[in-house]
Amino acid sequence: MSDVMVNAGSVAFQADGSTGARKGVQVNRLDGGLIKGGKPLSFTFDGKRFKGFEGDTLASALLANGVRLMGRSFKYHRPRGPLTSGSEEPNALVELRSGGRQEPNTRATVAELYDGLEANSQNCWPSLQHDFMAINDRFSNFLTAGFYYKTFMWPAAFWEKLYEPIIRKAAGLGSISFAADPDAYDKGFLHCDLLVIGAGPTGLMAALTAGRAGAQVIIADEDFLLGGRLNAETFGIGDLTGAAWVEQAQAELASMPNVRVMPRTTIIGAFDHGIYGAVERTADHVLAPEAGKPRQILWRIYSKRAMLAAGATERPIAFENNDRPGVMLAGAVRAYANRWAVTPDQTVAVFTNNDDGHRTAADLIAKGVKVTAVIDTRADAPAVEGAELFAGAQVIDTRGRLGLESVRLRLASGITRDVPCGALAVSGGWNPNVHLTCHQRGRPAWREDIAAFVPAGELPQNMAVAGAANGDFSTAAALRAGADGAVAALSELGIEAKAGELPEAEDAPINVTPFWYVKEGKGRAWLDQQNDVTVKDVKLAHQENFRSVEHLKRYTTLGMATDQGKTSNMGGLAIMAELAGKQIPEVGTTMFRPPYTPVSFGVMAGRSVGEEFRPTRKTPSHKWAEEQGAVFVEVGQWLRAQWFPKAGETHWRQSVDREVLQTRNSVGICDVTTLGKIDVQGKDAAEFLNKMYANAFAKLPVGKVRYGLMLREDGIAYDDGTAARFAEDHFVVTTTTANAVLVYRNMEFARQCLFPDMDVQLISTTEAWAQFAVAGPNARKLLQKVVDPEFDISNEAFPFMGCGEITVAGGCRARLFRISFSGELAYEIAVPTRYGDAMIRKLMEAGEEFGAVPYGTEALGVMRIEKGHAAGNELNGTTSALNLGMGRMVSKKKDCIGNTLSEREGMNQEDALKLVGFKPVNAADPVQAGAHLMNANGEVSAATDQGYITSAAYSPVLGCSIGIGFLKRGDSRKGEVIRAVNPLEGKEIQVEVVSAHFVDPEGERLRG
Amino acid sequence: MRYSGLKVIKEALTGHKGWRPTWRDPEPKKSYDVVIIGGGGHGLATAYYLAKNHGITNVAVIEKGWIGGGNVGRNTTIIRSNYLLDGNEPFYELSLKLWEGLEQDFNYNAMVSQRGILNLVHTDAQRDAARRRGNAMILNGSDAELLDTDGVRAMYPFLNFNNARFPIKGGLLHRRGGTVRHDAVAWGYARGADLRGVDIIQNCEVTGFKIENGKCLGVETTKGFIGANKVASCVAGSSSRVMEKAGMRLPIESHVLQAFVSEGLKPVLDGVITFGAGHFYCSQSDKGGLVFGGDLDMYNSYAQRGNLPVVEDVMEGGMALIPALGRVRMLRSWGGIMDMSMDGSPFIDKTHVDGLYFNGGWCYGGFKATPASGWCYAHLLATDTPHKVATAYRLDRFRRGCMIDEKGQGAQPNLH
Amino acid sequence: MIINHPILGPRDSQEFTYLGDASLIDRPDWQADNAADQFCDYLYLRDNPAGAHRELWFHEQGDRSWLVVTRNTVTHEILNVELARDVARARGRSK
Amino acid sequence: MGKFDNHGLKAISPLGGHEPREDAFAGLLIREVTDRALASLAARQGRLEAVHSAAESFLGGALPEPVRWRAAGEFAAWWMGPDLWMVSAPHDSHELLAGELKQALGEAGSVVEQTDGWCCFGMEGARCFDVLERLCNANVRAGKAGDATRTSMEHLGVFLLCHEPGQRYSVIGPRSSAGSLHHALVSAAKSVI
Repeated sequence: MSDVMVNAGSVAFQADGSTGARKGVQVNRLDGGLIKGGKPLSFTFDGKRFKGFEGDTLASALLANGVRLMGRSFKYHRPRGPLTSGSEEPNALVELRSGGRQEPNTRATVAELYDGLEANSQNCWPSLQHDFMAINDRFSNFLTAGFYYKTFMWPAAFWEKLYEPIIRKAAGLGSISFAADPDAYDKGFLHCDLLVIGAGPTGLMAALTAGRAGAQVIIADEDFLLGGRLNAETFGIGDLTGAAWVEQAQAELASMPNVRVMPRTTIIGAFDHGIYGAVERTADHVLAPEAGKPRQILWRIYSKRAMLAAGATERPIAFENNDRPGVMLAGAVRAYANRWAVTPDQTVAVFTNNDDGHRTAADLIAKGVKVTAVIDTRADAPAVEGAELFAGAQVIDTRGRLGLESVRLRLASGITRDVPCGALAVSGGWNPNVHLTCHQRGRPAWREDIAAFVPAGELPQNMAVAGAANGDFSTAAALRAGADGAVAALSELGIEAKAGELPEAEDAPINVTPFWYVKEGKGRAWLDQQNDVTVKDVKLAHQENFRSVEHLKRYTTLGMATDQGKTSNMGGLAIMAELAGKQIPEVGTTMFRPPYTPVSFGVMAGRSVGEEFRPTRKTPSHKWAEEQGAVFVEVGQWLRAQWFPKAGETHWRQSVDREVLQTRNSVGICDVTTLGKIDVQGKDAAEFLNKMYANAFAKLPVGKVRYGLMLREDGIAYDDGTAARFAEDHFVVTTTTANAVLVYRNMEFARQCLFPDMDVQLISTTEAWAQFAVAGPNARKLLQKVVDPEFDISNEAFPFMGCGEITVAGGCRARLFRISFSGELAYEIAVPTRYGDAMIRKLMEAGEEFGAVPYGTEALGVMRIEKGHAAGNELNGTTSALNLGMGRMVSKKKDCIGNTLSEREGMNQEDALKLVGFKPVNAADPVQAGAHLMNANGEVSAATDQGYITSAAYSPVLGCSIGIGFLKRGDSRKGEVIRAVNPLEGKEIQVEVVSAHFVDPEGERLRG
Repeated sequence: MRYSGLKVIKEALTGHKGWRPTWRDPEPKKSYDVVIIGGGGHGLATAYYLAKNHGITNVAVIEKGWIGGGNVGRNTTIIRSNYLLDGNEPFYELSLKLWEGLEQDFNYNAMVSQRGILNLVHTDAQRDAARRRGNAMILNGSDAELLDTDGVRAMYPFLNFNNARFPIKGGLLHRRGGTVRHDAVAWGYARGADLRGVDIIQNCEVTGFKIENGKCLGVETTKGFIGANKVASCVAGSSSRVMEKAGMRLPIESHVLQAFVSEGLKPVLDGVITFGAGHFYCSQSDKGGLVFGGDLDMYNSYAQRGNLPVVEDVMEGGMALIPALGRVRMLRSWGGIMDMSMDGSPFIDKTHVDGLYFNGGWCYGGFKATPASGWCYAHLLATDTPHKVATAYRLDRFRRGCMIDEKGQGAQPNLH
Repeated sequence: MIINHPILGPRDSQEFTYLGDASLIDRPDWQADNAADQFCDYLYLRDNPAGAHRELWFHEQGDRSWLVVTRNTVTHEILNVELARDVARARGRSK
Repeated sequence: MGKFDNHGLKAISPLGGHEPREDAFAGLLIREVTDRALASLAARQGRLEAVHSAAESFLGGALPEPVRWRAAGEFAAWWMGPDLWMVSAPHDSHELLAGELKQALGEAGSVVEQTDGWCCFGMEGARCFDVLERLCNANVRAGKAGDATRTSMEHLGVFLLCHEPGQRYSVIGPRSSAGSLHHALVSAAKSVI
């Protein structure tokens, strides 16, 4: 009793986590540690200023300043302090930084302290100390696992209107600022013989062994300090302290050019065939990255062999009110004391079921911290010096509002006893970090002697596991496993390595006796501290038959918090096993999936952000078009001029109408480089194209171009273009802009897989030639000024659908095609791309006397609709040659891709859709693409749907809006008036079914 | 036992002793009228509607593992009725209508939440296609609105309107679309079916069919032979594996689709956004996690996991659309096995074997289809005629040339 | 995944474009009596095995070779990689 | 950039300038290269031997093996795929390289002008490894002089030719995306240096 009195003062002093802060002193900073001599740093938490040292984490610095309260839990908003000193932390989550750099849910236990660090508590209001939502804790009995599945159902409308908005507001943890992240991120690729995951004693020994053998080695650790537990323990290696040995090892590794040491680097996932994802935090430990330098880097590591040396994670014991700030894992308390020279409080008690817990007591005592009790669940617990031991005892409850004040024990004798303490160091044993072994097909196996799961089953290809991650917990065992593991891995690669002499190190067993939770007490005992999952919840899940591990997890949310259950899954599993009367291994484990710890969107995106999200392809005339003030549009990856506004034009339609009319009345020029171009050569080139196109090409004369339609094997039309024959064994094929890659891929498939003995060679030349359409009645006159005189391009010498190789501008090689998309007398002329910019300038100059205009994709679209040419909107992947009105083009006399299946009955019904044109009955009505077609009378419904309009535009030539599209039996309904309905935008107009060839249906102009 | 707020309060005050198993774990009987293979969403829904709509309760649902462990528990929880083609839209509209009354119907709160789904549009051609689709939706009794850039900005001002590689030109908004707590759907149907007498048999794998002169008599399982008048396969993801035991080859490939969830965040996204140009879609769960996904991994796979390139591709899309996500962390990824069919549309049909029925080929549209799939499959099983909104989902449609190809990609499953 | 290209050695599968079952090489004869049925089976039906699967990959970001990769669809282990052109010839395809 | 406007048309570089672009960093120079003419050379069916011998006499050196490139005098060639090579020569003296090559090969090979299908960036300096490992998955640190690797950088397919490991490389990508490729190289350099 007197104990309590004596300590009441110190407890009160600690109770409000910020008292120390106000005094501005690091009340809980001890001597020694690895940060001694570290540069002093200043930082703020919830606006209060604190001091810490270089080498601190936010958590260690706050603890040093007497701050235990760092967060609130998800559901009940219970006060929480750090449970751990590592990345498995469930409780101490804060919002780090502010503005575009605000970073929610950051674990204070791994946030490296830097000068000027700004952190704020999250998921609490109005303040961390006084959180309104803590009211939930009062109603916890109603808010048990899955309660929400059983209520909020009446009245139905209330879910979205009332219940859900409240739940959504209350839910979530941290918040984002909604400002764009100002930092840069990067990606990279690394290759190695051996990837060592984790730089504790095991990993370091493995890296040394492999490095000395000359192998290419990468060793990565999530911590900013190499050494793993060696930094947290007092025992040495050989005649050095653990930390000194680490320094020595690190120095040797640094001296090896074949070894890459990567601190602050988390291996996030084990992917197929030895590929690992790694996130390196290059600038999270500074205020802001240098300009241009990345905040984080995603590395894709290609490894021939990998060794998982990720150590182990300590697990807690569940007991009533085991979640108060100050209740921590014993190994973490030890780490804070030995590495960071910090104790969570001046009085500490220890609760353990294994010898490891005793180390915490011993180390704290050695540092002058008062250890008020060592509570060991084992009746045969070893003796302790300098602290009272309660063997066979249990902690049955705790006290303290915002921080631990005392714990209540049930002694072996059966009597209870209150022990004052501002911190309780709990150890329930250690779980090997098997996570990465499970990312593919590994399924851990139970090892009784350490009461934990160890890696088993099919590990990722070429991965081995060593040290604590494999259940070998002693330092000596770790060193040995690291060395031997490296030797074994390298020998598989034919690299000889030697384990060599290993230094002396502690080799003590941990003697754990499984103890999962204290059965006594009616209150709540926490398993998952972040999601507020208690022992009671697991029992309820069992009662309601959510008994498989996955059901347990999904029903209670156990292990689904930001820590992915690293400290909680095991306890839940053990309790479920007990309730089901099974052994733990029979219950199984939940799947561990990537990432090992959460990774930012930013780093996964790397440099592919904003305008650089995907590459941009520019046409040869881009620079010139910019000078003309062209408006550009994305067409796939291409940027194309959409129209060329002239001074005084206030609406895009004015520009487009002008471009169309001037082209049809005189001449216009358009950059059509984006069309795919494939060069096809070989003795069988013609026969090959016969297979590729639905129509015949074998007999196409040299010097001629032919329109071609390509089908998929299922008989659907998927691309069209032209093929120009330059020689018996040489064609140049064009594809649509969108399908250039696909057509090339399909041609290679046919060439290599279907007709492997055909003599045909393919290569893309899309980018090699700058190609311009010159269209309009004056097209020839214009070109005659540019084409070198020795080439006769008169109608007789160079008729419609002719092609040839010529020269322009005094000797520049070029290709001329007399083809027309606009329906006018038109040519396409191609020059090597580097001359494209000069060529468009030359063409415009030559066209001046005719008032030549450049036209963009809009005018191009208008003119092709006026001519009824099918394009992307018509070749939409569901339309056949028959639908397009090209049924007769599909040759039945030869084999070609798609002709057999195009004959299926479903694709040849008499009411099939046919491509036709539409004119508004009232010329003022706009025809809209996407409108559906209905008969003149009768209901408007899906059942009476007659088809749809695919493309529409205002035709300045016809002076009204026009459209083309697919109509049932369309070809036989010319002249019929039907309705184009657009309920989406509340529009309905009458249209007349007409031929899709609005302009020059006989095609006299293009032959002229 | 009926669930209600009152019941929750009563149990809270009496130590939660009254809660009973959500479903029983019976031993299988010798035979049933109908044996449904697969305890996923569709299988459990089928059992539920067989009992509720058709009074057929002598039914077993046999599940290889634990119920709801397949795609119903591995999806991004989106529900919608925004299809284009006649063969599909009436079916998905029925499904959405069923979702709208589901919780009151099976007395389980699956958190059906119609906060809207927005398909972004980036080009004029996409707007034309969106208009055609939106009109098809309305003509089929669904809802749709066509938004311009400002309309999208008003809903989600934090999307990238400044330096986007593919500028947002508008979007097709489907207000009745939304999300559902996926696991609860399986549990709710299981509970509803169980209460009506259906046997749910977990950890029982089908090892073969007993087929004699063209008639299916039952299934061989790891718990012995179970006789049945009708056997209904409903194992999307494993369809080929199961039907192969009946000697069938299917127009289906199995592909892996990854999905992701971020750490919990205070409200960011109210509805669902799909960013076609960047292969990214995203919503936010009631718990606060951003639930997002993108493309298939593209190769055939039965492994419920994917690889890094697609993870990067998806999150690149996320950053391209919402630059404010830079510091948000992805917490967990998982993979589901998709029955990718040859035209991207499903099958609910009899097979050439008398008494053997098939439901599958859901691609990644299976979750939203759950109620209608169960409804129509139950109708087919009970009446031996296809339900009127599912008449197109026949296995012989490719032979007939009657594909239902929403995306127009042809016979390449991984592109649907 | 890593695909061990017969000419180039190990390459990241990200450089490749996937098509599907290698049976797509066996395009039927258009003049066969039951050509329509053969083409339907060819184009639409799949074994879709859980286990070894012969499949077509195109090295689009590489040397433009079509490969036949034999891969286990359950473990993703790659058992064999061949040039599709060689496979096609071995299966009797010519012109 | 060379004098390849031997007619009325003045050329511009892939990045759109009249002079090649240069970006200098400590230990790395990124230089736009515009003075090479390119032509692809594919062997006709069954004519591989003929192509090899004809090419050898034309180039003054044998065609390279898979994944390799080789320079012989003013000519150079790299392997692009089975029975397929890219040949390069100085643009000033060989603007019509494709024609010359076709002359030399006749019926044995298919030749296609590729000069302007590509853009090329030279990378020179001690930081090549550090920058390249941020850009592509090729194992550059294990590379040898004469390697010609097809790989991708920032979603773009490129050829990476190694002149001197760690010191000198050519990155050859699609011409229309020169700007994006250049941006990738420069931002990777900034990120490292």
